[in-house]
Amino acid sequence: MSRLLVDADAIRALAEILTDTGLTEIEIAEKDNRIRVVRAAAPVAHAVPAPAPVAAAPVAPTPVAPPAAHPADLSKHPGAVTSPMVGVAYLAPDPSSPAFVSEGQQVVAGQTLLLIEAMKTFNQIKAPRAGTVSRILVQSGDPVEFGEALVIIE
Amino acid sequence: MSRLLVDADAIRALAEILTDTGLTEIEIAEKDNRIRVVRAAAPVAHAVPAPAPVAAAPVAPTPVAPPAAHPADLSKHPGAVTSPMVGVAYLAPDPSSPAFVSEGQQVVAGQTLLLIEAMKTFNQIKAPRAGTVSRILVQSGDPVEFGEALVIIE
Amino acid sequence: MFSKILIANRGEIALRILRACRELGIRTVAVHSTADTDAMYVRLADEAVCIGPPASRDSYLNVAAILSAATITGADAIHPGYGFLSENADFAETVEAHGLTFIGPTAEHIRMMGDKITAKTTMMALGVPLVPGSDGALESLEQAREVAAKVGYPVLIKAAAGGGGRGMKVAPTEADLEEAWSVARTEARAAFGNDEVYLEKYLDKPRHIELQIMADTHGNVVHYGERDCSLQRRHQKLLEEAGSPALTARQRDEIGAIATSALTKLGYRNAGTLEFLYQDGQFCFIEMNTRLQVEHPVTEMVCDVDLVREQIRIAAGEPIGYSQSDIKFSGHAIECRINAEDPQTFMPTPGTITVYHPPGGLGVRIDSALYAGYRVPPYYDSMIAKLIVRAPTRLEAIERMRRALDEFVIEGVKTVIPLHRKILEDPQFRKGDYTIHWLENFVARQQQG
Amino acid sequence: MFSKILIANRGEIALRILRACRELGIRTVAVHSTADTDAMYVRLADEAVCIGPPASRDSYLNVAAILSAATITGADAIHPGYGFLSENADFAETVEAHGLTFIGPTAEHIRMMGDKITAKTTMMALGVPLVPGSDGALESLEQAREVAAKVGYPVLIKAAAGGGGRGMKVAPTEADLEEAWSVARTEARAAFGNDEVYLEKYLDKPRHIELQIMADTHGNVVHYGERDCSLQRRHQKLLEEAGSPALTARQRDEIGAIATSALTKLGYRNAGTLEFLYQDGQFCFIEMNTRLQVEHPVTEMVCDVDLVREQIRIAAGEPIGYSQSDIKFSGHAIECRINAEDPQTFMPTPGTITVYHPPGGLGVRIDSALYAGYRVPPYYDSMIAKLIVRAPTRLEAIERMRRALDEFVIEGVKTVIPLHRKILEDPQFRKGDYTIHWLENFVARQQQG
Repeated sequence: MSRLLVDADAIRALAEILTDTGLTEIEIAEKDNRIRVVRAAAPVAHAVPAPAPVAAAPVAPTPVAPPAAHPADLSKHPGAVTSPMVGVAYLAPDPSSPAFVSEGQQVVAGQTLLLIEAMKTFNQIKAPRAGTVSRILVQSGDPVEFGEALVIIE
Repeated sequence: MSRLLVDADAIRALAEILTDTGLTEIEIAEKDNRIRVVRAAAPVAHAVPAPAPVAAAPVAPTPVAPPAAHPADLSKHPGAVTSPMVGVAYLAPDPSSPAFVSEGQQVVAGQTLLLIEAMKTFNQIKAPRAGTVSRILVQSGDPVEFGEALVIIE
Repeated sequence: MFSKILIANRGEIALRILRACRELGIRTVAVHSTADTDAMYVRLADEAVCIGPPASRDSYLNVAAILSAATITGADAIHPGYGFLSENADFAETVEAHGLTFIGPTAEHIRMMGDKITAKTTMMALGVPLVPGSDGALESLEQAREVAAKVGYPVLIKAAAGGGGRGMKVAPTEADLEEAWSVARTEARAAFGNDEVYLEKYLDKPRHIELQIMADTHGNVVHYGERDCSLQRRHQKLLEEAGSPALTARQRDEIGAIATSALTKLGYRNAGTLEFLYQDGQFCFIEMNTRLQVEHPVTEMVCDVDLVREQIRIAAGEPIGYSQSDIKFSGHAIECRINAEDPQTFMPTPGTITVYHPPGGLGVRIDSALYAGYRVPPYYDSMIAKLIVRAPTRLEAIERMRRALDEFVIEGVKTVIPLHRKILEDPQFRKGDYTIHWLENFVARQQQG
Repeated sequence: MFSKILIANRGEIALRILRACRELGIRTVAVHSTADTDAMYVRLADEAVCIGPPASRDSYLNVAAILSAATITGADAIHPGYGFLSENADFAETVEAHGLTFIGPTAEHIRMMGDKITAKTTMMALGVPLVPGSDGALESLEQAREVAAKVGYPVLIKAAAGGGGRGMKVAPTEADLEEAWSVARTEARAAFGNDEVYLEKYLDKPRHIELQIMADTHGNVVHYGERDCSLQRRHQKLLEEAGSPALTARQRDEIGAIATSALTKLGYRNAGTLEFLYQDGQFCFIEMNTRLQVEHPVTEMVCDVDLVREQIRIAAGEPIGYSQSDIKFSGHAIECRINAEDPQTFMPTPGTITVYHPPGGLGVRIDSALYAGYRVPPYYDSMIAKLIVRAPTRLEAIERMRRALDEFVIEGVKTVIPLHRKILEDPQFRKGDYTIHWLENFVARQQQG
């Protein structure tokens, strides 16, 4: 009998796929060859190590309502331009002027996207790189907090 | 039939992969050969999803010391005869008499194994079925609590 | 002083007693059923003994098992807590017969107060007011008129042999008396073959007010003021206050003096509570509890006293050591009982506590044996925590309780916390304007709403 | 009264302020760094604004960000807590310049007390005692003898131009004075080119005792007695008591009268703390903190006052509303600061709290923003909880603290709880017999042991 050939790399790769995909079993067969990997439901739970941090936190009776209500995870978007300060956003230099940029527009690095007013000072928020403005997430007069996504450039 | 060839290295390797990846089963087949390794969820200590129920309980600064210090899990032994009451165990009818039973002895169902004194009353603890007394877990004069394993009959 | 106390109870009150013992330097023995092996009071106790299976009758009501546990651990006293064996005179007697100290009254007094009729006649003889009315059966309608005029309308005509509401009629005014008299007598004759009736003042909007008493073995008796426990649902108290929003300090002093004088004459010992119905300035004794009460913390908060410590000290023979005038009432305290129940249907909700985060900060006290991961067993009472606050004024205490309830996180089982929130927002409650019927009506409105 | 307060702080003190606001019916704005997004005070606040990255200078010390947050949320007052911007006079000034109320003293008084020399000369002029000694440089050895005889030995001869311990000599008795005098002058001349020296009483075993003051904007000043904060390690307080085991009620009244009189003359406003070294019946002013103190809860517990509530009321222009004689001191309170530190090495131990179970029951208070699952960030102070107890007597408070510490479960990070347990068992501590040097020595003994 020939020694069975264990393809550890393949198994590890499959295990990774299990984790990534949330599957519980993978089986691969080629002619007489077959690989099957399984992860039982229960142990998967431990892969999410701590649901507690969220569950354990007391929930505010009045829901926490930051001044702006944009989904927080947009700030994690790879194309997000986030606010470097707390303040009020303005999309145009003054109410009678057109907006600095509009959705769908191409911008170059360094181009002004909007203003944030903080302590009576207007701070220009510039495009960190060239690209297309796919979304503008604030409106003129909106209060914004530190780290909040303002514009998505893709 | 030829003796089965055990590829220990392969199995060890697979077991290691199980541990590393958190998998519960790996099966490999090549032509007529097949290796399948499984690790049940429960014994995989780190896979137990919620250590909290135990961990969360405040630990007594003075360790909880029940009157008898026999391992609690012996009461779960299939052959365990457990105490039906709180009291004091006696292995013999009086100090000068021999013990009712000794380890290794065959007993029949209904045979007295020991006495539990509670409220000045001596209660006979009888063998629930025939078998061999494999272990006697208490000594004369030991305090015992409800549900505590006294004798193992196998 | 005792060196080791066995706590013949479970849950939060076992933990409460354990805390008092620990602060006094007394070792503790926890007894528990197999359902409570993982309970906090068991883990914190110096020693623990499993005394039986989950059913209370085989464990927490099992006198032989508890006494055996006391014997094998060498305990010298037993604290019964509340419920279970706490008002069982035979248990108290057996404990003492075994040479152990029962931390509570004598068996004789437990027995006396356990019989509600004896309790009332005893208290009346000792000068404690009952519901006013006729001294026994009425001779005539004219006598009924006289008595009714004296006690004031509305009045109740009740069959002397009665029970279950039969042969019982309310006369709201004098004009209704004759009809009530004849209907009650007719019903009484039909139901019991006896048309004797008596008359009592009808308390249409009473409060439940109770007085906390402590007596030592040296003839000293003091009271720690009243608790208002009117907020009840099916005779289960839900929220208690000290002091009562309805009483003045003078009224408290007066009923306190009557009660302490009565218990001095009786030769009572240890903690006790006199329960009254209270209406229009009148206290009407209904029963006496010869044990620690669930709601004792509100009294502790306003009197700065540890009642369990006092119980233990007194049981050990120490004198109270201070007089009535040393007991000061300061501020206002509220207790919310947190039950593992659906806040709408009151169905018990045993289960596993997945998240437990009690509130903290100034003036907040938690008496609870919960912890994250604890399984609330289905065998026992559904009360899983008591949240107590104290503040200089009642309104501040209400606001403190509201913010504490808002901080309280219990996940895994439903609790009555949402109901407490609503009660504390209610304008009538906030005015202190409620009777023993208020909560039932409030809950009914909530269920409709 | 304010309708919305911005809390310019984090952690337990942010939660403390939030609780006071909530009980007053005032809405709250929490500001936080990106490291504190999941903090309990953020979740419980009515509104929350992220003001910057983890580094304090870019978030909790970022005046512009905090004022912008106040502006966009429409807050009408800012409570600075302790630490961070709480004693920053410019911040207080800027807040007021923006039309918001700073809940604290005037910028002028913050600045005055922030300069330790000015603080001392001001207080001296207002009649507050300093460390006794010569009024400036000494003319001669004879004058040194005279002053030393007046203030009592041991004395310290210090270079007028000195610092860093150079040109500083202790004379334990009169016999040592001449040598100390000449050595100090020689050293002073060598080190600073100036042999002027002055003399102070040498406090070899002082306690750190501080006095809590509150002043309204109507000229009323009261004090809430003292705290003994002698248990310090590297100038970090670890355990505080109210009252001090060393003071009598009369001594408290005397220093209280001196302090309130001084602050009345000064026109001080809001909360403040006068810190003294205390030895042999003598109070020596060292500095004033123009803010709420970490250890304010022990005062609250014995005076039945909510100091944060008082700060807010006073900032809103309300008068104190009671006089000094209305403030009663009742019982004894102890605070243990629970730091996320190794109890032997004091290395900070940031990390995730896996289990959090605070103690409960009578007389126990927890001020903490912890919860199970919370990550203690590595950027800020290591204090994660304050455990405060109160009891009628100091010894009962000690026993209560011991049992509360025994119940306290914090897993996931090491804490100083084991050290507190040892302190509370120590016979010297239990006698109240300690100085500001005691804890350092105690810790050194523990580390050796």
